[in-house]
Amino acid sequence: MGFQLFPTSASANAGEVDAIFWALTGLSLFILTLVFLPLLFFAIKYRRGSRADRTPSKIPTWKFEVTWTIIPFFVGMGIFAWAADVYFHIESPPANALQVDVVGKQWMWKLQHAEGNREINELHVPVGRAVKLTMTSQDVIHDFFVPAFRMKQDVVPGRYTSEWFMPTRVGRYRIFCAQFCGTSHAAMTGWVDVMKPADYQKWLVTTGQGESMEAAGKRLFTQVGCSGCHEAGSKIHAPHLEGLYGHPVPLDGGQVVTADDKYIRDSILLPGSQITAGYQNLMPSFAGRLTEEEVMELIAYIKSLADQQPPDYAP
Amino acid sequence: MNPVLDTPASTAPQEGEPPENYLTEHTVISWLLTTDHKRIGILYLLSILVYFAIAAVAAAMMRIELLWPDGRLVLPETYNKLFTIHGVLMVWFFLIPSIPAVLGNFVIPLMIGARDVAFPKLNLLSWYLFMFGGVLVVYSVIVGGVDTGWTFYTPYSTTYANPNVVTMVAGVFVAGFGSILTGLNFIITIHKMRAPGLTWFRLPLFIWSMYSTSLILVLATPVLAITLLAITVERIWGIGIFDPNLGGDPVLFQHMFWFYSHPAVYIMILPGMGVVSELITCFSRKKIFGYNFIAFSSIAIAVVGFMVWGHHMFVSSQSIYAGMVFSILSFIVAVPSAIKVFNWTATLYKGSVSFETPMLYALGFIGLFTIGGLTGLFLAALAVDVHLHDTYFVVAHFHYIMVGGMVMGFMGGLHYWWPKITGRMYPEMAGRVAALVTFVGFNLTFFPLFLLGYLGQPRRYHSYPPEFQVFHVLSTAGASILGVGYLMPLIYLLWSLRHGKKAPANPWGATGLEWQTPSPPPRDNFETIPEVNGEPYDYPPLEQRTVEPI
Amino acid sequence: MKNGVPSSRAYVGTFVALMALLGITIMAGYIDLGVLNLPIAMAISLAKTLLIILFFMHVWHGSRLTWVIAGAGFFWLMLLLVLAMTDYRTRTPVAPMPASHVQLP
Amino acid sequence: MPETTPSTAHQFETLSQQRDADIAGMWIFLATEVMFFGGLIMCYTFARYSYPQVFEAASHRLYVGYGGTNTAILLCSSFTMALAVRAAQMGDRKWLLRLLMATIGLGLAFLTVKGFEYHTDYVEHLVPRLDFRWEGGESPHAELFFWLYFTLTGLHALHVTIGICVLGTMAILAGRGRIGEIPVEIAGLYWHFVDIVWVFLFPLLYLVGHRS
Repeated sequence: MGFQLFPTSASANAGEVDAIFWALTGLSLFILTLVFLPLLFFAIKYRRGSRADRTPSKIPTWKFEVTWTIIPFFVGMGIFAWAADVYFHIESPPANALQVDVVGKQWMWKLQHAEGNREINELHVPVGRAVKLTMTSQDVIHDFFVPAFRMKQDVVPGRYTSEWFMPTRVGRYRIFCAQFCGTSHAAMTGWVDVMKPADYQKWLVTTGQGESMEAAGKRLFTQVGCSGCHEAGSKIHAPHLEGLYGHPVPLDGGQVVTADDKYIRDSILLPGSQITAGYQNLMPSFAGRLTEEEVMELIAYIKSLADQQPPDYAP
Repeated sequence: MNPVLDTPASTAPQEGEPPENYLTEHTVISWLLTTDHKRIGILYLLSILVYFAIAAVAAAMMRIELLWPDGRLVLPETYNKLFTIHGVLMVWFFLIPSIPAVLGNFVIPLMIGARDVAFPKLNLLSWYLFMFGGVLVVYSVIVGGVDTGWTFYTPYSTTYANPNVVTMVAGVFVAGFGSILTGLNFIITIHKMRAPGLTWFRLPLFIWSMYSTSLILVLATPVLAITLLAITVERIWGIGIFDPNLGGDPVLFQHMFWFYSHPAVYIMILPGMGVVSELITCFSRKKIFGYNFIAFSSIAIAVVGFMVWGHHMFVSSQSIYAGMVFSILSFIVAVPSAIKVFNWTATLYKGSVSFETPMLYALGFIGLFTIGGLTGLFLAALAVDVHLHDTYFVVAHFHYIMVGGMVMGFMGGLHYWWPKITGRMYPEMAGRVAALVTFVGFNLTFFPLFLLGYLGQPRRYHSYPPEFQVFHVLSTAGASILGVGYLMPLIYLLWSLRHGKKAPANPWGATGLEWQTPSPPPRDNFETIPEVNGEPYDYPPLEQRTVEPI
Repeated sequence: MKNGVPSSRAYVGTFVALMALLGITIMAGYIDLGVLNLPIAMAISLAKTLLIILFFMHVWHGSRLTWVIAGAGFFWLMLLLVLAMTDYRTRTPVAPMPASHVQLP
Repeated sequence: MPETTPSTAHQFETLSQQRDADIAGMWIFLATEVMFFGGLIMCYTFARYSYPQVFEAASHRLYVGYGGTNTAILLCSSFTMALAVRAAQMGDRKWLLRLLMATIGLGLAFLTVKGFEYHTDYVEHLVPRLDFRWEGGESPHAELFFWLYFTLTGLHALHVTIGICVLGTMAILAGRGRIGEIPVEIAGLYWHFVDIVWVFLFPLLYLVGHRS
């Protein structure tokens, strides 16, 4: 790795973040000179016993005060606007991104590709494709941080957080856990391997012996008993899951929520919290019976039903 | 407030038997049950030195541990306990009490011409609460230590950390009430006990900054108290609002913790700014530039400081729109600090600047605090904070403000009022050397951490990738110099107690009521409460009068 | 007001008003006002609080300083509630950005 | 400092300066108490915003009868306390003692009503972690509501108990005729504050949504 003074910039966003960083460094140096030079000059010129002219100046002081209140204020707002714009861009994952699910657990990262490949503390991604990470934690708050991509997002238990990056250079870049999470917080590191697309496809095939998340979700759907109620032919009056993901769902309290990852996760683990309009609260809770990975696999399966037509509704 | 200083000898103590002052009575009981604000200030000074020593040892062990990438000095959990005790003791038992409880307690009544603080017994109770809290925290370290960091983030602190968390949290809870009562005492003292003629705009700027600090002490600390109480209830009762399995929100803890902890960093820096305002005017012999702007910027920092806590949570799954609100407010809160720095610099213009030790510390404060403040802008900018959050850049930023700013201010204030506190002068040359050594040691310790932070090394790591080792070695070298820089004052100030020259009432020729009473002052501060009728810092041009030879 | 001491009639009046407001708030609790239930309950509580502060706690004739301190506590609490709720009320997941917006380097 | 004619402490110049300082000091302490309870109100606001339905359902399991009588009791105690302060200001020792005892009595009544209510909540399995049972869908969220209920009302009951002890000492000193007007007024400020906290807790906990 050798000795570096500045981190490698290996993602589309890294350049924009570095630009703000350099602009702020320049502004800081300018303000430092604006403070240090007069400080030094006055300290020397007006040192005690020097024969400098000390007749009190007549210039009204409020003129200075107003200038060094207004100017820093507007410079600050300018930097805020620029950084907020880049931040909004950092926080909006593109629609066509590769989906990777991350589960943080005390002191290791478990990653799972949509195609089914599972990795521990390793993430293989093709260069030039946006990758969206959907993350949750099994215990405490962790933080998935890749300095080379200037990317960081806390991984909070009980909810999904997401971040995305577009790698632009092939290579191995370190993953750090950036939120203190216990004894081996420092050991919770890993590597992101950015590969050429061809090598990535080869890697997918050679290591992809496991079933895809969708397939695993479908298997779990019957194995755990969801199909008993939610399958098309079942007699029990339960909401159909075809064409559900991403569409609005009216709740019996009168609100309307969109069926995103959070909605489906809460419905699996806390069924009573959001009851669809026109249904009773019959569903048992699966909290404690499904691991975080299995919940993500079920969600992947339900996502795959998003574009199918529900059996008895006219399109 | 222009004291007539025509004859230098008039206020020097007569030879022969020294007049009775607040220090003459020497029984232990007279110290432990004192309600004299000056003695309570000294009690605080001795106790914060003990806590500073423990936390400094922890810091030294951490710096040695970080010399090697794989961390050879201590086990990982011991390192986690080290940075927790370093954080807790430094924040709550050194930085927050140091200037308010030591210098504030001693100097505020003297500065406003009062005989004591408004509630002397409450003042003594505050010290006992502070000590009881400190004992609880140190006890929790002895019986095994806590490894959650001084931030006690849930769910780690409530479900996964060892049970000592409850003892340490109880210690901070109790000490918190000590600081609430100190804040309450100061607000009432400043409102109700000013000398006749001492209107608000004739008050020294140290009083303005102590008033704003007390505002924060009083309004922010209770929220910390209830948050820590919630953690204790969740650990003991097994259920709580921060527990994600129950639908509680761990980020809610961060909201309530930082609602206190960001104003807390202003509790730490505002008194330092007050001291620097005093030092810059005294040692440049000139009325402060822009008195009103500096006074109101203290109040502005105190109020706006309550609205910016979200910048600690930009990447914590806080909504991006809330992030933008907090980012705008964080840029706005930086403006009053900029006003202060520019005003201090402008005060030197056409002054007559001398470079005694307090002035060196004040100039050091301005330099390092400006760097600390500017790096704060990096962390307030949303996109850059995504990269920099929880890295060594943040560690360097807040050490520049707390150690570079606050401790320099405390040292400057301690040297400036040392003659008034002890009646003895400290050795000037030794003081100047210590100030320079501290300045050099500090920069060598913490500037490399800015580079390390942008390179991406997260904080609270006991082992790190080998390519970062160079920065850690530089920083440890700097830490040893900084250690020397802090030991020197301890030695020569103790030495000065016995052998220092006798201090006259006004060794610096400064304006201010505290310099109109002999040093050390009598038990009731003033024979007769002084009358104030002039402008503050009314330094007549130097030529017309003589100043005691130092 | 006789020689600086409020008359007992003022206290009795305040007390009666407080009990009346208690009655109103309970009755309002049994009517379905939908989303208005909370604001009305809070408004009544605020009214009761003002009555107690101004009359029972003598702030009505108190100094300006006591007015400011009495108000400061509630103002700072509003700071905490309003700014923290800006986080919770706007926690909608960000809509995915159209793929075209992402420039390939 | 029980002295019949209050003299100024050595650090104050005049008695009125000392009185203003004591009153303003107490008001600042009350501001800190507002922020102290405010922290829990913040937790309540978050939880109620996140889980509106279950908060309404859980709140309906509490008895407005208990809550209402308790509010009435505290309002009466505030009334008697205000009259007690007035009696102290007029130097009427006999009435001061009677009104202080009345206020203490009402405070104890509040605690006993609270005790009965806690008992009924326990019998109905509403106490989190102590065999908590909830039929509706979201038992964890309901447990959160009752955690907030017990923490808020428990902390308030603790403050009522402290208030009763303070008033008790005042009554003893008044009995011996060694109490000035300022301490009684300060105890009154504290008691009125404790009443204000309940004035907000009652609708927030008992009257969520509307009752059938």
